[in-house]
Amino acid sequence: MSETTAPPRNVDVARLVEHHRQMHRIRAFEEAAIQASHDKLVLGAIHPSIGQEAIATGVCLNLRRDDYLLSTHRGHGHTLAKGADAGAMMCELLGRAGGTSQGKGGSMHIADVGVSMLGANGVVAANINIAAGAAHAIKLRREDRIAVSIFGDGAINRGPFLEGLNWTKVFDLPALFVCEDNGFASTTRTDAMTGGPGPAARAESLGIPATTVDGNDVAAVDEAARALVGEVRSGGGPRFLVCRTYRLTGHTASDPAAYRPDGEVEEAWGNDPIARCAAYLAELGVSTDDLESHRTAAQEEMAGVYEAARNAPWPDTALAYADVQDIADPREEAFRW
Amino acid sequence: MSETTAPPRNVDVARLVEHHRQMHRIRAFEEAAIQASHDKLVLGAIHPSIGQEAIATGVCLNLRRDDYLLSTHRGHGHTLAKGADAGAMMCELLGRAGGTSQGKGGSMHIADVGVSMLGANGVVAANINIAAGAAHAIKLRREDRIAVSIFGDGAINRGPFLEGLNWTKVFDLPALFVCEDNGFASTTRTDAMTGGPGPAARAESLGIPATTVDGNDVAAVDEAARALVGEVRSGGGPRFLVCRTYRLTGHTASDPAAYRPDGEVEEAWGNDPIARCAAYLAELGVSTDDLESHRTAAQEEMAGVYEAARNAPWPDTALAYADVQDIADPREEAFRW
Amino acid sequence: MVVMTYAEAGKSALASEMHRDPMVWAVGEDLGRGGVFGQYKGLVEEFGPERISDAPISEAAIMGAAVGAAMAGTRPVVEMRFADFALCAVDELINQAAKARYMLGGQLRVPMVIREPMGIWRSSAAQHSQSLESWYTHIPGLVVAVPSTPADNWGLLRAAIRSDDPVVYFEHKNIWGLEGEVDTDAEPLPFGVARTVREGTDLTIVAWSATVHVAEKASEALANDGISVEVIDLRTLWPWDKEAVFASVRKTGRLIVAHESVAVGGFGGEVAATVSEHLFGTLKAPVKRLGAPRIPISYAPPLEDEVRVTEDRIATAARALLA
Amino acid sequence: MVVMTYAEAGKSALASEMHRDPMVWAVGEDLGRGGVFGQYKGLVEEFGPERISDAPISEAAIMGAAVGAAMAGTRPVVEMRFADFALCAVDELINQAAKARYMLGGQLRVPMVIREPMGIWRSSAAQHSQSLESWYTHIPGLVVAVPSTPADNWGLLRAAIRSDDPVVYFEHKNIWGLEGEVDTDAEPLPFGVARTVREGTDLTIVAWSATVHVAEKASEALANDGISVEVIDLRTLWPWDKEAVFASVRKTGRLIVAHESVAVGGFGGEVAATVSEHLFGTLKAPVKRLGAPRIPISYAPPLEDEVRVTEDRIATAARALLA
Ligand SMILES: Cc1ncc(C[n+]2csc(CCOP(=O)(O)OP(=O)(O)O)c2C)c(N)n1
Ligand SMILES: Cc1ncc(C[n+]2csc(CCOP(=O)(O)OP(=O)(O)O)c2C)c(N)n1
Ligand SMILES: [Mg+2]
Ligand SMILES: [Mg+2]
Repeated sequence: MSETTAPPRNVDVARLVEHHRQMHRIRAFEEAAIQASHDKLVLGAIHPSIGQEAIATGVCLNLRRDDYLLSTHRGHGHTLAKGADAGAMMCELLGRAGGTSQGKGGSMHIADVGVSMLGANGVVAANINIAAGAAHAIKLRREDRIAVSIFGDGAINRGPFLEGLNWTKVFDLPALFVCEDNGFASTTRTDAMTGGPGPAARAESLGIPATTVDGNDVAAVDEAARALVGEVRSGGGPRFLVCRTYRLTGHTASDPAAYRPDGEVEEAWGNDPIARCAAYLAELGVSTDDLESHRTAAQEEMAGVYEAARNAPWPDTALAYADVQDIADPREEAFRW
Repeated sequence: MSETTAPPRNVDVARLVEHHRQMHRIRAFEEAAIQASHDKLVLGAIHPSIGQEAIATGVCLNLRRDDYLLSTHRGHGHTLAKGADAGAMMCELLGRAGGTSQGKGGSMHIADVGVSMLGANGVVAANINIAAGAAHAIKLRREDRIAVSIFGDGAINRGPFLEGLNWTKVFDLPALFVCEDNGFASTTRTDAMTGGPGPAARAESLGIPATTVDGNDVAAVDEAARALVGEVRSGGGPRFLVCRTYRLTGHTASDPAAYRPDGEVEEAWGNDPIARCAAYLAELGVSTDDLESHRTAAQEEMAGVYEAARNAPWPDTALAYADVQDIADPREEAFRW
Repeated sequence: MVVMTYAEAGKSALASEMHRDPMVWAVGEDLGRGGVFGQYKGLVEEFGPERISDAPISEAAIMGAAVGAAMAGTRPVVEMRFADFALCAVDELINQAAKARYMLGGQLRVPMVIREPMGIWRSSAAQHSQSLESWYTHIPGLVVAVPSTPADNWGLLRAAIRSDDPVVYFEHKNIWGLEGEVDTDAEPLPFGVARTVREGTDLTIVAWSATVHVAEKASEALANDGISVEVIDLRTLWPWDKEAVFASVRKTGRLIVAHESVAVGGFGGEVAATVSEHLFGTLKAPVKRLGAPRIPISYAPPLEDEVRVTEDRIATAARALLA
Repeated sequence: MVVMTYAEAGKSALASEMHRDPMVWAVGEDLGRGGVFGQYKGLVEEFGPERISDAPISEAAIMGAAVGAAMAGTRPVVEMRFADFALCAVDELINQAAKARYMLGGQLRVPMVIREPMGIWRSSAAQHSQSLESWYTHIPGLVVAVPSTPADNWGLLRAAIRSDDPVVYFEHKNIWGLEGEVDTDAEPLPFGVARTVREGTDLTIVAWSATVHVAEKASEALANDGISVEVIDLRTLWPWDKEAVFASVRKTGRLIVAHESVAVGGFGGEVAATVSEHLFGTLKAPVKRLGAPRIPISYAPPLEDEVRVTEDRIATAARALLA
């Protein structure tokens, strides 16, 4: 189990700038989504990824458009980083026409098959077996894409974690597992509910090499992900990446997170992945104006996206009966008088 | 992960003799059960434990009557070694009155709550969570008993393995897990379907110390089990024991096991735990007559047990409607004209 | 008589049983912080973390460990958080909890309560909105409770905790805040005894859980048209109070069974089939079932509304039945 | 026309679809050795271990991986070995496979077949004998097939594999050896089209899976008493052929629905409720449901027999209905 923490020596500034832009887009999207939730325009639960943006961009910048991605309830950032349209995503969160899934899935099922993002999931750890299966299909089809599953540290206590990882090892499949270790499973500290050393040790006990990185250091995530994606794509079998991070917001947009002692969150803000990336870029000579412009551009984009979504029409109610299955018309069954 | 293989130095001959007797009883019971199956007096599937007797006696001789035991589909030996009555067990296998469960459960659900044997199970790995819960109850009730779950090497690929082991670690429960590693999951070699080093490594990744022994060396199993049971009973938390063994019969009484190459089974007979124990006892000066008498006594006992069972009456059909639940009478619902 | 919410009633029912019997304990994710819907608030302070226990995200272990803990002499109350997540622990509930007493010929029992918050609750989408109560009525060994009021949640949860058999206990997420009077001196409610919510002579509406309140509203609207509706809340689906339903339908001659769950394969079919068989000839009109169309539940509010059994839909069906 | 067994029909249906479409593959425990009931014998030799794949004892992964593999463009056929074990993978089937197409607004589909050997089979006891087909009819997004003959197993399994939606496919363990004629040139069967097993005028019996044969025997016995019975095999429960059942009951005026599964909450309730509503006034007698009592299935043969819907029980119910 290797540890990567120090920023990599051979830095590609343009690439780091790209991360910085993208992380700001994710943050601004989440802030707009939280606003929409407070405005009661998003009724269902949303799970912001503020503080974890470096994992989304660090991993996804190393993926091709046709690489499959399966995510969790906290999937906005992953989906954006995979290349989904922010406007369509926001419409989905507001349940409007033009949503990525026509408003039928919402935040917890956000997906954009056009960029091979096969869905967030409302069931913790359920995406692990699905990703294993996508990787299985890749192997059967002799393709050179890979399948990626991103999940949290709470997910490692569910059976599918063992079954899905073992599956990819036994069938030698092109799968990358990414564990976002933010220390919490909703209101509970995961260390209190997790036996043994944690995710990496569990993956290795199943024969899957694991790497652990500072998930708030986008350069470190990028470097580790690049290496692992390369190994997986070249037929090396499954790999596991643990990213240590912290959730800077509540579990949901409506969670005050009172279960965290005073100061803990403030201190964690000192480790904000975006600020760290900015400081590093400044060191490398990128101007503060440029860096600031990434933030303002992202905020303007997402403000517009939110504005557009709130003005978008509701989906046609006929859609409620569409895409259930090819046979039988559900209208026949219900509310006949 | 410690390895124990050589026979222990400080041998208690009487104890080893007890193992020898008990192993013969288990073997004779299984042989009678197989006969009953061939005689079509047992219709359902039975899973003989011939070749694995040393694990049953080696573990159970270290348990108190009030220690809970949960077993698998291959549970006859464990149940006998825990102290259940062979006659009642055979009646259960034949589905007769006087069966341990009145003929309602049969082989795969063999149980004797009187000796705290809470049941074999027809669902692989299901007994792991149940044992974890029994251990949880022990802790809540501040008792000094322990809960033991015995399962096969195929069970380690099911989610409950991870969830149940993690549970006992997190709640620091008095649980002992015993994995009978016989190399097969019905017709499939488990190594082909198991990622990583195997059961012990998986247990340790969950924070549970694991010991691996030669499961055909009854003295080694006994010694390891004694140590682990002591640690668990004295509040040390969960422990894991891997016993390497081999299934000398087919998966079921009707499985010819053609999936095993010629010679493999013959060779494995050379490692018969009973023969090894006998040889060792002979070395220690126990007479061949005495050793032979254990076998004949066991065979006579089980022949009698089978004879009694085949002559036992069928259970009263009214029992079909008993012990469903306290409320409501199922007779009201069905077959009214 | 105390006024409390449906959630508070559940909480005090659990607390009173925990005071009464030291072997009662509750386990589930985040219970230490009061549970997702606050239905355990303050209990850990009162009973400590051993008896109000957090759990890893391990539904199969929560359910399976409860089975073992029940076999070993305690009375666990397991919290599944959403009925949808209980689908991660179906083997433990159906193959183990429901059958163990029987398979072992009565050598032991499995006294446990499985709390499953059910139903549609503001844009929770297809994996957080299901009502699957009918599944459990089909499984021998299980009791199925579906309380609709604070008083019933108080009375039925206590009965469930005292039951020596597993009880699948559905609380509806949309009525956690519903207030009502609770007689805290009352005995636990018996299983299988329906509640006549409102008496009437023209038509009987049988419902359960949150749909009872929809049926009540519909019957008020119908009263304005001079249609007299009797509303019956089954309270438990297994056992269910056939006699009460038969008696009412003998009087009214007409029956609507309304539930939030999908109509196809729903428990409304059981009620309709049973009444149609037993009161053949007595019925003045065919028994009408009202349930959700066979579609997953959408996230967008207008699509989500398409599956709802509303006051209007019940009233429309009632008028059609009487036309 | 070829004579083959129910098991052979399933095997050749799978083989023919695998020849037709390279994206079809099967996965489950012990398939490499032909499967527990021999229903995959020889296929690994023909198609290799990648397309007839063994699996670890990981039902959740078998089902969940199939969901992902279906989303990613293959057509997996998953073998659950016993319908009872599918209870270890219910989240994957209900929350994932059945809903994914809908939740994603039609962006993708989940073409997979879940083979679940069902039913009572010589003393297999409570965890290896269940018939839970009614559960899946209640879940939007799922097709439910229950073939009763070699010809239907041939025709329906091929249709299931070609379906772009998940199909829960129940084969009955007790009729693996049943022989029958199969037209191997025939097209796959459409879902939702019942088969009239036998024509009659006094009474209709609706059944599916192995119970069809019991109903057929009962109707022969009844014929000797001069009672003319029409037997209808639904073949698929979702969709189910209402029109065929209505047409038959319009003719006979009497209906028995018989199934091996538990009567309470069984699909017989859906059929009975639907017919009772739609043919109210046409029915000459109440619709009679025959299913198992609400008890787990015992191991001892005489106790196991207590739950069976036998030829005699069907005949007795029929005579009572006509009395
Ligand atoms: C099977 C299941 N159990 C419980 C839940 C409720 N739940 C939603 S998110 C969550 C916490 C997940 O923690 P983690 O996996 O660490 O992800 P994070 O929220 O920290 O990103 C829980 C318990 C669920 N969605 N699915
Ligand atoms: C959940 C589940 N899946 C599949 C089966 C079918 N089955 C019965 S025994 C067995 C093999 C078990 O292998 P192992 O755990 O190594 O025990 P062994 O038979 O070797 O003693 C299988 C697959 C089952 N009973 N339960
Ligand atoms: Mg977390
Ligand atoms: Mg084995």
